[in-house]
Amino acid sequence: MKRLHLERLANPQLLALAAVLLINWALFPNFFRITWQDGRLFGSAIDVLNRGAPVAILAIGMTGVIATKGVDLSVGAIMAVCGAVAATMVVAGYPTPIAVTAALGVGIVCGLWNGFLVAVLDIQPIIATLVLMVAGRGIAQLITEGYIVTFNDPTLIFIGTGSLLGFPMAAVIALVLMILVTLVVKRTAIGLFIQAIGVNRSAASLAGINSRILLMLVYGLSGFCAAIAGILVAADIRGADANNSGLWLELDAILAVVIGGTSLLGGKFSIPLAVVGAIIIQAMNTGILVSGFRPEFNLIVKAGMIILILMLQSPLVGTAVGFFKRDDKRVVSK
Amino acid sequence: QDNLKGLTIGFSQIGSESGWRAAETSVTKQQAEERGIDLKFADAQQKQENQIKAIRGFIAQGVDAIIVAPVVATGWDDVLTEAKEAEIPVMLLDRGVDAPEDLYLTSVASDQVLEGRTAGDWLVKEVGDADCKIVELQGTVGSTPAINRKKGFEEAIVGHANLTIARSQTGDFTRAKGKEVMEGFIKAENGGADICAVYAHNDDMAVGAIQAIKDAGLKPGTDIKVVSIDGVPDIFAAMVAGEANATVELTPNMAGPAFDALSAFLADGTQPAKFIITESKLYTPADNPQGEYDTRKGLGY
Amino acid sequence: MADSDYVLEARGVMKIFGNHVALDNVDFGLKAGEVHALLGENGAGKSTLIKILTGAYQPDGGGIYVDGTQVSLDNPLHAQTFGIGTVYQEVNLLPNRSVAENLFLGHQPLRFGFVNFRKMEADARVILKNYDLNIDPSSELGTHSVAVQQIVAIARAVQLSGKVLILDEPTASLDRNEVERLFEVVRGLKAKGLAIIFITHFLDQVFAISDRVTVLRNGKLIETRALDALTRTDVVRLMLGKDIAFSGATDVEPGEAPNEVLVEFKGYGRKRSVLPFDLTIHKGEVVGVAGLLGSGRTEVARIMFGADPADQGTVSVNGKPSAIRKTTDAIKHGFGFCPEDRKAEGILGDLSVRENIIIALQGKLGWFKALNRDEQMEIAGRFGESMDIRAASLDMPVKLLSGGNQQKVILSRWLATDPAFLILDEPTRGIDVGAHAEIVRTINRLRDEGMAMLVISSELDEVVAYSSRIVVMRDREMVAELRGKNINPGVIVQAIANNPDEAVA
Amino acid sequence: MKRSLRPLAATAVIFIIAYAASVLQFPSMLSTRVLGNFLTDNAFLGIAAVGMTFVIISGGIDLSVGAVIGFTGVLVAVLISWLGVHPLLAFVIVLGVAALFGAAMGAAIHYLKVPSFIVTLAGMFLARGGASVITQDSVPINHEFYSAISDLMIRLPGGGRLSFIGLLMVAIFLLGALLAHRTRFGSYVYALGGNPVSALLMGVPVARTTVQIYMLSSVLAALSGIVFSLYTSAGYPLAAVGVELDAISAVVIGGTLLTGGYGFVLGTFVGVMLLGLVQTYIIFDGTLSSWWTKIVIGVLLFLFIVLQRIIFAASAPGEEKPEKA
Ligand SMILES: Nc1ncnc2c1ncn2[C@@H]1O[C@H](COP(=O)(O)OP(=O)(O)OP(=O)(O)O)[C@@H](O)[C@H]1O
Ligand SMILES: Nc1ncnc2c1ncn2[C@@H]1O[C@H](COP(=O)(O)OP(=O)(O)OP(=O)(O)O)[C@@H](O)[C@H]1O
Ligand SMILES: [Mg+2]
Ligand SMILES: [Mg+2]
Repeated sequence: MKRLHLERLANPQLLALAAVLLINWALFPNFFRITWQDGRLFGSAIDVLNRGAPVAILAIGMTGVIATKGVDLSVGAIMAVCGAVAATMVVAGYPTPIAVTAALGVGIVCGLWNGFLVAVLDIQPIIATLVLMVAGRGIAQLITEGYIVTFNDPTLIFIGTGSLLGFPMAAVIALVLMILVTLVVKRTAIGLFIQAIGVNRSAASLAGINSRILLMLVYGLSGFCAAIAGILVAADIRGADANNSGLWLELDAILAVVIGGTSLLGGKFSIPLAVVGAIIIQAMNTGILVSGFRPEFNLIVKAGMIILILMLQSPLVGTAVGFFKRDDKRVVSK
Repeated sequence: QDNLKGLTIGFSQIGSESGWRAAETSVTKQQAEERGIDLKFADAQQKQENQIKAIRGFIAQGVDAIIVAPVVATGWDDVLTEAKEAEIPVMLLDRGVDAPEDLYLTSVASDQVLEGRTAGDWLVKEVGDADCKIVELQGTVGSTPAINRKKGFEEAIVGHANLTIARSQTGDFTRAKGKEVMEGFIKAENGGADICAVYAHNDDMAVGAIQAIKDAGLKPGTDIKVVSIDGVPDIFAAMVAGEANATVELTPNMAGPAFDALSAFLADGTQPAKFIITESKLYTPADNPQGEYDTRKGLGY
Repeated sequence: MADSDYVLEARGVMKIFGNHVALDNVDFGLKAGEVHALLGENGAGKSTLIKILTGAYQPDGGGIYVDGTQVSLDNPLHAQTFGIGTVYQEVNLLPNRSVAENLFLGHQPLRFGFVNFRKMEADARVILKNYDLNIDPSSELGTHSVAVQQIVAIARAVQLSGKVLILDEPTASLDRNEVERLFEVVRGLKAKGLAIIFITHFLDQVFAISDRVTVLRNGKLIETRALDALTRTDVVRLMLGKDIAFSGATDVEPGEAPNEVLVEFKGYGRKRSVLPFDLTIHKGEVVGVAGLLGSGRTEVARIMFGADPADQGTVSVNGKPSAIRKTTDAIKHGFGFCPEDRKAEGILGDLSVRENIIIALQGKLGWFKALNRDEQMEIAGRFGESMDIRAASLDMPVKLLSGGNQQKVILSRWLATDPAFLILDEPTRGIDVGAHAEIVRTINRLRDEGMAMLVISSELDEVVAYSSRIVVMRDREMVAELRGKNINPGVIVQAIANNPDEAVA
Repeated sequence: MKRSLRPLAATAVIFIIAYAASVLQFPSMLSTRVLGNFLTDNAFLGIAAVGMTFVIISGGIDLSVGAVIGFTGVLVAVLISWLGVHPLLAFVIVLGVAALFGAAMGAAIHYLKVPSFIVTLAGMFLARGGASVITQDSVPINHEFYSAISDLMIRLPGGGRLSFIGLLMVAIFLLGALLAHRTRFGSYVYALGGNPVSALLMGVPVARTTVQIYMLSSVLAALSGIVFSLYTSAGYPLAAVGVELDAISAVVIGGTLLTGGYGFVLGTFVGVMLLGLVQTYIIFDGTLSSWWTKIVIGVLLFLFIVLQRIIFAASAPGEEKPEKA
């Protein structure tokens, strides 16, 4: 039992996270200082969780999509649409639950639309979701008519900035979602089927897996996750900013999934590790913020980090630390 | 001004990246409508190449005049020459260009450096001799307003050793990033206790920063002063609540003066001033923020 | 030490995958002007040895010698420069490119630095003529059947082989005529002094053409011998390390009354694919399907299984009219289907052996009745045992298994669903004698247990061995149904060849 | 017609129909001016898209294109305006830098086995970041060589102009088509996209080819950056943001499969022209708000893809085609 634990800790994602956190700590010694303030935890490390939550949530949905050998470029735009829906509805006086439900519904519909293009019309995922990536932001602006729609609805604001047991709501929601989706995927056969589709869709279909419905479902989940992220982001700033909400976050989400070890070629995937990937990215961003680098260097620092993390994960380096690898010495049947 | 009635004018707008930009678009459309102009609107989605395409398209269509809100200052010589050859007058909005002056009729713009300086001057006066650690929320890295507003502000505080910019990061002109960056600053500066003022290159980032300050248990406007630029409705709302201290107005009505200049030019060939500078007015809570809020609310911000 | 009259030689070669020793200190020498058969059960290490001899894998120990000097082959291109041409086991060509380009990739004739397409296609036409293949060299390779692709792969390797030609199961998807053609070409090359390695599971073919034979078992070299001193039984014993009783034709009691009807197809067909056919399948019978390559056998299987839905005709299962529009419909009725192209449509390469075995059963159980890991292990272990699947672990990716073992995995996948009606398209392709006999035994056993089967095979002896009835296809049409005494290779060939003008290739 | 050529024909037919429909609504769209503008205004996109076509045919993707355009523009401008380097020498330098950059990305993709999506994403951050570290301002280029090139054009009757950069793009497309369809390198690119394992076993020099592909893409992106600097007489770190997505759309609309192995360089040309047509149409219409512009572009993108699908549903690559020997 203990040994398994050690092996877990040695996986490249957690190593990378530890490395990034250490660097942050070196650059900014107060990084881990956490205080209790106004009934919640307060500190840079908590910010990482809070700010990383939207990308983590996107990454949860994105993992499924990527496992089926797809990609969803539209999540950022869907965030904008759903944030806009929720905000305009509460401003128009609808009760918060209805507004939130409607926004989630819109997210699912957007996702299913992508799924339809991919699964039924057989359009390549990148281009199928590019359609909504381009048009979605326009739709969001259409809803807000170009304004930043601000609101003062306490429930919605609580979703964005409140806290539970001292932890930021956004982080709690991301965690709950991660556990739920992971459980559903692990406890049912859905995870296996998703992998099968990603590895070889025609073989999976011949083996009796209804790949169309499953693909629709996977894209629908991605849309749903994007909707949650969109609502969170809007609730956080108490306004739906159709122009900027979720801008380029699809790239961060994809990056998180890949850092989490899921191959863009489909197949095996891990949702918790994708969430770790999102946290790594956010730890990097927060590190840049608190360390006082000049902003011109942001992108270069980020690129350097990505290269470092990927080197850590690459099979080339992997063989060097192959000692830690788990699956080699398992059951030998004969 | 009746001579503009029925004219077709092409308007190449940068995009709709901020509330201010949206307001400029809607004010321009409004102004055109008042004058009976048929306005052809082209949104460039933040890309200069799209703006050049749009201007070329307007020329091919044979419009009567063109207005452009250039995304950057450089790179307009060729396309403006083309417009000149086609004898279509061009007017520039909210930013000048690095091109020979005979290539355009007039340029209606604010002085972005002055905006920054106005904000800085206000802060210098406000803090007096007290020490003041400032944090700065920059606009998008590399964008002209970010560069100029930073420059103007630094000009204003230079020589006042008690004012220092402790931290400066980009907030991409957005609320969400403004909030996130401010959160980071607060953690980095002793829970915010060391920060005396925040200077944001636009109001949206300031609004985000105000929320971050409140979340950290501090009082924006009192514990940390908030000064920013643009004059959008929400910053006046914040002033009403005592959470923002000053903003420098950037008027969204750039098209009005441009149309006036065009009208005069078409009527009797009057050459308008090459550079029409709009006012950069400072607003503080003393300037009836509620009233300002109400007048601006409907402008499309 | 071996003398250097070997053109290509492996000395003490080791290859280890993870903790599985695929090749253990293997010596292998190839002489000019000989055909050297490399034999062994599925997973014995034949393909691995080939990949090492051609630079596709690097050995973990030992060395490769060309004409007596040690070389290190970095990649297949490097091996090509020594005049080594290879046909790897699974067709490794580019389905997206033209036939001509596949023949010449890397060696296209150039003019002024640009590829000379006219010359390339003309040359291709000439080469393909040698194999009686009359196809358009500019057509996309992927539009052709596996057999055609196999011939193109052979032609390519022959073109590249100045010194050594390596053929890893080249005949698995060829029919008799094509095999004969290939042998002619091989004999010609041998006469020219080329050294040829030939891997196959067909012992007849081994005896027809080989001079010497090397046998591998479990990654170890068993023996290299001249073939004329050996009998078939000797070879089998060497391979398996024990004797097996190769079950010949099982007697099918002719007069026996058929069991109840299980599936009945009436006027079933699909435009541009298969002409309408009638076929009734009873419980506990095996219907063999014979026919030339491209006669439409695979299409029949796919239509029956709903992989390509029929657009005419009706089907009833257990007497009830049914609709089979998608594969899941078929599976609901208890159908199973092992496709012909195992790499593209059969295995889920990156998934484990275990997952590959339970996937169809899980598909049948649905999303929410998930088998847990222990149940999966139990099922996979059971079939791993009964089908004798050689895998280092049930958790290893199935793509790392040898071809024959992959086939067993797919068969297990369907047996796990306990099907009523199993469609097998070339189930014994690329399978060693032992496993071959085992699969034939399995088919017989399943039939006796009451399962209905439709088996497509190009091996007439084999079809005869297990079929209760044989339908013959020609030119996308079912042309004959043979029963009782008529179930023998001679009659089948006659039925196939009834109209010789239409015979393909 | 050859099966593989059909998507190309489809795209061309769609373009002609769409163009005809636009002309019916706005007759002035038929002018030589508009046609000349198609070439000039899309020159940089077209050149970058040629490189992208190779990458996508090989089964990869290059997200760094837009950033490389921005970076090279800045580098060229800085070399010329600040350091007084002659433009031609500056071009040689930036093309060299880009070649190294592309080679590094290709090597990372091949040897580290990291997906191209991620490597080029890091490349994008690096190039964009590099540009803004060099300078944050837009650096104007005032050099007689530059004005000479902008004056280099063929004037057509009706006010149209065939500019140097427009013609350069056409030339690059023709060269790209030759490279893709008529050389061994081209066949290796298709081989990698078709099946990398087979390609390796057939003796394709996979490592070298991968490196060359990304080198080609970066060099063409750099050339595109040079063209962009000619187009705007300046270098700007934020130039050409998101051009990679336009390039990918153009490539895919032009009938190239993102899964690799199938595609045409000239199809990409039609794809670029189609995108240009959409933009021109929107400008001529002139009534769309910012958000409707986005929606309309999205909808048109969707329509093109679906149209292509519908026309070619019956002949998608890989589908079996009855054929008798
Ligand atoms: N890349 C690999 N990684 C791990 N194991 C491998 C790999 N390639 C082959 N093996 C294992 O090595 C052993 C030898 O495989 P090989 O393909 O050489 O067998 P073979 O004799 O060609 O069998 P067949 O007749 O079925 O083709 C098998 O057990 C196989 O599972
Ligand atoms: N020698 C050949 N030349 C050209 N085309 C061929 C040849 N053999 C088969 N084909 C084509 O390949 C396709 C494959 O047919 P199909 O798979 O149904 O045949 P089959 O009877 O199952 O043969 P196989 O034994 O290869 O499985 C058919 O469309 C056929 O026209
Ligand atoms: Mg083998
Ligand atoms: Mg077949």
